[in-house]
Amino acid sequence: MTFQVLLFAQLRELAGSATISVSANAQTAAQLLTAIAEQWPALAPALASSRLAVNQAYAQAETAIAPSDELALIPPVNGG
Amino acid sequence: MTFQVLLFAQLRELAGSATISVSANAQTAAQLLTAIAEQWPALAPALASSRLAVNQAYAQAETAIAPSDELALIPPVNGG
Amino acid sequence: MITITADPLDLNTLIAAVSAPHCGAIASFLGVVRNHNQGREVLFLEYECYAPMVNQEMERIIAEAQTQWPVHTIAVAHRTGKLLIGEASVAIAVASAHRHAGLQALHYTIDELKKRAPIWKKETWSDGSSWIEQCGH
Amino acid sequence: MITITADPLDLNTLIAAVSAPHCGAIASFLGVVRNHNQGREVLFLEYECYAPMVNQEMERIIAEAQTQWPVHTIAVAHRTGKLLIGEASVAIAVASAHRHAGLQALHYTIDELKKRAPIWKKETWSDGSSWIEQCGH
Repeated sequence: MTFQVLLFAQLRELAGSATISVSANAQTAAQLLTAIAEQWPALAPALASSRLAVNQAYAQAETAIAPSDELALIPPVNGG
Repeated sequence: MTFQVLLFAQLRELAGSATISVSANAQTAAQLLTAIAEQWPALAPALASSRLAVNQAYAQAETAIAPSDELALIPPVNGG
Repeated sequence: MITITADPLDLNTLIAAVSAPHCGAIASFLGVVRNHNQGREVLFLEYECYAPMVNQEMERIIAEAQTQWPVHTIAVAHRTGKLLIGEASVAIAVASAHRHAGLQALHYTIDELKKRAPIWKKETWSDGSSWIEQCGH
Repeated sequence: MITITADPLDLNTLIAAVSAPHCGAIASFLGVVRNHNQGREVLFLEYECYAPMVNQEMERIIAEAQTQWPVHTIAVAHRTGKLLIGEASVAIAVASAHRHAGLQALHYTIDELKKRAPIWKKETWSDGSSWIEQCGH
């Protein structure tokens, strides 16, 4: 399965792109994060402090994912 | 000694005046309040819930007063 | 900065007065005349105050807030005279480097103003009028 | 009511949007770009956000605030793009019948926005630039 993942801020700059593709047999947020770490080593400086969002809500490790979901990596936020 | 005392809100309406004169041998805020109660019975409905201010600050019972002080009776406040 | 005025209040004027380049947070409060109070329909309010003591007491309250929390400037404006529903009776703006200090100082300033500032309001309803005691909210 | 915009924020617009005849208190907050942060002189900031999720997350935060305190309406506006010193990055207004609920809901809303809304700021100083982690203030 191929997942499209949105990137922002320092993650976007590290990848040089606002979206990455990840090919993985991932069923959960945690599995997808593991695949991202393997396939996108450039993201390493910020990946450990980032969270996955699934359909515009923060995911837990066991949150189920599918390629049709809107997936995003959220580095530490700093709005306001 | 004669003291001039400023009145506000319901106290002013009860007295029909924004200032009252009180003749008393009063040395403290508590003594002046006793004299006001005796000489201005019209104020009775609101006097017990009112505080004396001396020179624009709330007085304690033992706060010293003189006829030259700016004296005011402060009924329950309700600003904001 | 304390203002007592019969003119309409403008929160932006207070915010501009307290703003400073090192202040990242501006917390503010507007008290507005409601259309009912304690179950009765309010037509309008009249505010009366002992102006020089309001100034003194608010200076004390602001100094207390500035002692308790690291805030830069606190501005307070209170209106007097007749106010209609929806008009602002009080406006407060607090500028601080960080938000927690400003929000806490704001809360303290409005609470103490309500307890201590010599200001009185008389409510007029469809069936009468009265000086109002605080409802405790 | 949630607004994400590249245009300057206007607190009065938010206050007008939340006001209602039964609301006696309007608590509001402005976050403003400071001239320094963590010891360095800031020239300007750039805000980036994940707009649809900001909307969703702020809707959740507002619903949580309205569950915890009796408040009427909460409006939030956040600016994106390049901001100069003194410009407002975030504006929040809360209308309530009584002030304690509004002030507490305001404090909760800005705190949770800072923790959870997917918004990032990049600071540019005289000698470089970086995405900023929260300083905890």
